[in-house]
Amino acid sequence: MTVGLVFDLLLAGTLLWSAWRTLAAPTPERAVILFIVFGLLMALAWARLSAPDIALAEAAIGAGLTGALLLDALGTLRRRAGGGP
Amino acid sequence: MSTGMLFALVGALLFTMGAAGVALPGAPLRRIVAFNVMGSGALLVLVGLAQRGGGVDPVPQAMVLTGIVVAVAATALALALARRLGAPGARAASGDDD
Amino acid sequence: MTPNEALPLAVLASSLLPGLLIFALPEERVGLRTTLNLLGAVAKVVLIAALLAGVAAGEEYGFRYRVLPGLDLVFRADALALLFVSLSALLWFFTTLYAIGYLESGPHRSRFFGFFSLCVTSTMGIAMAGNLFTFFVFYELLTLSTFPLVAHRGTPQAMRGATVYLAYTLLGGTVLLTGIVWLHSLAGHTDFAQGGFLGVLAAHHDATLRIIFVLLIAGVGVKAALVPLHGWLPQAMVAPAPVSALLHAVAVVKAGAFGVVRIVYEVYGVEFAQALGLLLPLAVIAAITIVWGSLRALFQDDLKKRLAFSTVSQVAYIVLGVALFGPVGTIGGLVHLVHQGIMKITLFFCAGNYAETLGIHKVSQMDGAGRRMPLTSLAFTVAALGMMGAPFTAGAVSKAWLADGARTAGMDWAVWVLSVSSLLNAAYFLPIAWRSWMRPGPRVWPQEHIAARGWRETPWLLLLPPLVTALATLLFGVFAHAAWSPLSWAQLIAQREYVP
Amino acid sequence: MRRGAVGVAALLFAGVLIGALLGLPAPGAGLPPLVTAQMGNSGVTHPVTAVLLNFRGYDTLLEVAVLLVALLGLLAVQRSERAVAPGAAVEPVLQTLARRAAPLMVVVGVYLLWAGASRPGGAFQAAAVLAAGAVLAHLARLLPAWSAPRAWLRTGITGGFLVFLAVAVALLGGGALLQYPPAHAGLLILLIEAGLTVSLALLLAGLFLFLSEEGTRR
Amino acid sequence: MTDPLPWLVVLPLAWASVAFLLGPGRGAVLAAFGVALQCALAFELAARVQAAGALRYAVGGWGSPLGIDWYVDGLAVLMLGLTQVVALPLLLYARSYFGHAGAAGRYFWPLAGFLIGGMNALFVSADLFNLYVTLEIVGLAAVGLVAAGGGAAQLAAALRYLFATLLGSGAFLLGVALIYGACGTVSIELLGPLLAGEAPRAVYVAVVLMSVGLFLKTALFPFHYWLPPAHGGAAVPVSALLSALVIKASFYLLLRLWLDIFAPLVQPLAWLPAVLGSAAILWGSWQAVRAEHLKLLVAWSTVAQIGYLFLAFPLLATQAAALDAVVFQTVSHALAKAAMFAATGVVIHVTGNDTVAGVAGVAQRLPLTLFAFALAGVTLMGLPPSGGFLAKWLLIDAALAEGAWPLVLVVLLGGLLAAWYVFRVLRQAFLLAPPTEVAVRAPRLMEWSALLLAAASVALGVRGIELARLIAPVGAS
Repeated sequence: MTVGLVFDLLLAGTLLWSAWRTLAAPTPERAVILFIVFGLLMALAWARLSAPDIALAEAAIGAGLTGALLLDALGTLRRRAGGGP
Repeated sequence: MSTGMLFALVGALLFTMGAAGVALPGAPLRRIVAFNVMGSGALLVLVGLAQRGGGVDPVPQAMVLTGIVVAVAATALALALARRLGAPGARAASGDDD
Repeated sequence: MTPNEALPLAVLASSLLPGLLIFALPEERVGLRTTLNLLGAVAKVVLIAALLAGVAAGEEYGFRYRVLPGLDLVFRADALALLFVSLSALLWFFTTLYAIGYLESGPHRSRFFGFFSLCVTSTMGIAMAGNLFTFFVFYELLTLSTFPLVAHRGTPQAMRGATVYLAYTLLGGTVLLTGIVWLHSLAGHTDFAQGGFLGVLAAHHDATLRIIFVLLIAGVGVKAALVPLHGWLPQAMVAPAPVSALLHAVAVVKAGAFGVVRIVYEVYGVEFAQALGLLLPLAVIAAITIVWGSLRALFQDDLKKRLAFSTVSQVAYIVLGVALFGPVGTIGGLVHLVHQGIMKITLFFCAGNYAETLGIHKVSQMDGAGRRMPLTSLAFTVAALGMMGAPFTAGAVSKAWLADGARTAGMDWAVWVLSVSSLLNAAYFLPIAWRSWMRPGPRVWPQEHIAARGWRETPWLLLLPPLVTALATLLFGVFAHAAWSPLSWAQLIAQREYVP
Repeated sequence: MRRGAVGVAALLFAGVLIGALLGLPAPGAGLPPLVTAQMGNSGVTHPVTAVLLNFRGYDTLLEVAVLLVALLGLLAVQRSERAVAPGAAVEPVLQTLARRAAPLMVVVGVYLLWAGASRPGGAFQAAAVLAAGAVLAHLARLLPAWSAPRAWLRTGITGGFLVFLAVAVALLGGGALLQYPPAHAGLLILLIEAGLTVSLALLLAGLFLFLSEEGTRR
Repeated sequence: MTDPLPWLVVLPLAWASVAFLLGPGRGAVLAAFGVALQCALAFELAARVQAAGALRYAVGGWGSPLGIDWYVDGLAVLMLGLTQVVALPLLLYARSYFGHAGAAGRYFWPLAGFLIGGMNALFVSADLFNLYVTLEIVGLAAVGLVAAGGGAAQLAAALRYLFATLLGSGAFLLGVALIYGACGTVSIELLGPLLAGEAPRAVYVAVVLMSVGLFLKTALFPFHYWLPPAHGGAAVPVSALLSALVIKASFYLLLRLWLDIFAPLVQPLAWLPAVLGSAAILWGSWQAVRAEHLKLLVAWSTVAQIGYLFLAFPLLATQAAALDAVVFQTVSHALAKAAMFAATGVVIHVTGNDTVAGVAGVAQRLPLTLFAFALAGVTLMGLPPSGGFLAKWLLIDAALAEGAWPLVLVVLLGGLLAAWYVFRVLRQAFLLAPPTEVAVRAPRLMEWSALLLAAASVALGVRGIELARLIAPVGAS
């Protein structure tokens, strides 16, 4: 068993675990935070697949921009739910 | 098992989980997150499977770049809809066509 | 395109084009609309006269247009087609005159006359269809173009009648379509041929062909109002009188009866149909329809309803004639196609006159109508006598040939059916005549809409058409053997159908 | 009920899918040899960029269209009367950080754009970094949310796409759509990428800034 | 003249971008000119395909498998022509419509341009991944159009539609990934021989995934759940575009794949679409019969009419008429449904009432529009003479030749149900209504574009032989 494979297996496990936690998260806030973590793990996975271009894009777009969009939406929706009629 | 195959399998599972999350009723925000998980899974299968022999294949990598951008576009549109839907004024929004 | 190809199309166009133009006319252009209507009607009569002369001389008129590979629109103006075409064209002319008078100040006349013209165009298409595909196209077109006419008044009753009509005819169309497509997939084409085109199929198809026959006859039987598919006809009498004339004499039921003729003679071929054992059941159904329609007519107080059930009975005469194997029965059936049309349209014109002029809708209100409206009542009486088969009327000719046909075909029971029917006819028509001539009328007609002016008991546009058709009833009866009579033409057709 | 059904279906599907993946035979050579063989004609030296902007450049063209469509959809559902107002104060640390980071991100973006020709990077990554910079600036209240696409913004957003289209059409004269002559391929790709970087940055930032209600008031 | 093919893809994308550049609500004239030009281009292309057979075009000059290919056969050019021909009157209609409806039309023109461009790109593409991208353009543009300027119900419908379309394209994408992994290419041309032999199991999974994804996008029963609210709730020109064309795009792709590369794999499954299609016809028609709202009635009718497209699938392998039937149904439904939505829009605009009951008296007030509605109805019922009738005839003919009686019965029953819901509206329209005080005039442009489309759907029943020639295999006719 090489070090690379062990790392891959660990990464795969973490990836699945974070995805599961994301989807099963009790609150939207946790889901979004966990999704950002998931996105960063995806970037790692891309790097392991020798795809640095995708890793970059995933980190910037998949985790970064999507995460920001989700967070912002979350903030708005929560503010509405709190202060709305 | 090669790295490619391993991540292809992970991708398959991610797709399944995400698709189930989209198909199930729930808050729009969660379904949007689930859609992103699903998309990531499909893209992972694309590259992982192509590279299961160990080499590097730039063609699916380029496709995945396209896929990521498409996913963020769809996410933004979905969020725009979800936010307007959640807006207090949505039920009596002006500018209706009916 | 040769003249012989163009002529059938011109017959179609002579009502289609005016119809389309009329749709576009604003409501108040009465003069132009009337001109267009009459121009079309006259042009059609002239064109048909040319066709008649040609066909009698042995010319062939036809046109074929490819819709899809293996699917053609075919028009053929043969002797049989012309029988129906000339009947419809002549009656259309008079119905148009009548409708102009009848609807003088009513609403939506552009719409009415537009669909009216479409309706006649469809009838022409049905008559001249050269294959079942073409027949079906126009058969459904007829359904669609009559719906707005039946619904014309826009009242809830009118809508109910129109809906019932539609439900029956669309169901019938669906059944007919099934049969036609099935036949098409078996035989590869549906072109009519003298003596039929199915005799050449292998014997193992016989069972299938019997099923298809049932489908086809059920399909056209709806419009022909064969029992038990006749339920729409009495309901549709809510339509304005010219529309009733159209339904009962010019177009709809005639299209159904004509369909039976085409299917038996030119799809199956009368010999082949006889060999398959299909004619006897058809004759039985016709007989049941004849008796049932007459019986029901007996108990209707509503004048138009009584006439409607009478139509159910009379149209079945045509079917009976077709089902009697042998040329004599054929001639009887075919000639009745024309005679029934002329007599029945007279009756509906008259019923319309009674309703328009005096507000009479029921038989029980007829007392004294003869004295107030002698000309209308005269026409009515002549036509009613014709329906009973009284001597010197067209009806007598039909019934005589039908009875002869029944005897030559060895179906003596059909003679009894005809006799019973004649008695029943008398039983429901004579009281009407009796009441109108013999019973005293009220001093003041409670619902009089139109006052009499001198001898004109009602506007001449309403009076002329029934008088002319009543006269025709007598002429066709007295001069049945003249060269121009429907009887002679029917003999010509029968000769062509039976001599291979 | 429905949850359970979907769960069972998902398990079944996952099983079938994994079985199918494991049952795949060893892969053939695939496309990499072809890519390698044609790299010399692609005008760039980084294979992914060669695929993205040359071999399958048409995909990329349509992908930009997808982004435009998403932005249009987003604008179409926005209320037209969105007033942008300065929001509440924000911690000065974030502002300082943003002030420092913004120029750095511009530099990184330009670098990524230029690097794309020969190594990982390119228009999309560059644009993503620039857009991220804009988002950061917005969160630090240095950049207000966008209310409506003004003319300059519309020009910027569509400019890159139109340049791409124009190049694609111009190349029709010499051959097929988007058929770069090998001699000029590098230059044309750089031109397209430069245009795309600006437009994509604005588009990606727009997806955030048009939506954001941070600092907006109804 | 230069090759019309690339222009058909480039032109709509270009005018859509320029329309956006011009600003909100602008670009109507540009769009009309653009689509008119595209019509001419599509006809030119059809003439070329007719003369020389199917065309192959290597975008970027590389050719498959490295590059992306376009492939234009009779079917593709037919869809191209249909899309431009239906879009042109609808855009004219929309110009008048959004003149009244204000805010909803702000981004209509650029979105419609991208929608049409995406569909054109879809029709010609012969590359599975590229097809995925075109599907996304079409899907997102359609969602954007549905949502534009709407209230809560409309937004909810749009969101539901978005999730459906994303799920569909996600499944498609995974299928593409599996096929690339198994075969090493996404070029349809090269996949043909690869899939003809013994295919690995992953390919079967891919076929199922892509088919289900496309079923979902085409709204085949039971994946139709998103369609009625989306098509019933959108602005009228949008409903018309979506019902007439957008679902046909994904259907076209499905047909294309099933006829071509999937053919050896899906043979045992061919009855499945027919069963679902039958259910769609019966359920959709029944819902249309029961619908209270006019637009919802028309939308449910779309659910039903889609079903006919799938009925022919088990017959495609053996009966040449089956493909003709599909093509006639596609074209005539597109024309008729566009006309019907357009007419409905006029009725709602004038009466201010969108229920079936509110149609009373329309026969007097809007004869032209009602006529358009009725003509479109004739096509939907499959009565002669209309394109829908020919489709029905061909379908029954093919089914009878195979002895597939259940299909025949479904077709006939569907026709009767269609008559039921169409005449429900027509008979209501013929009822006399009390005269209204406020007279809203019907915009001429809207009335006439509805009539034009409806007349075209009927005329197809008389002059449809060109369509049959276009899709006939080379040398067959």
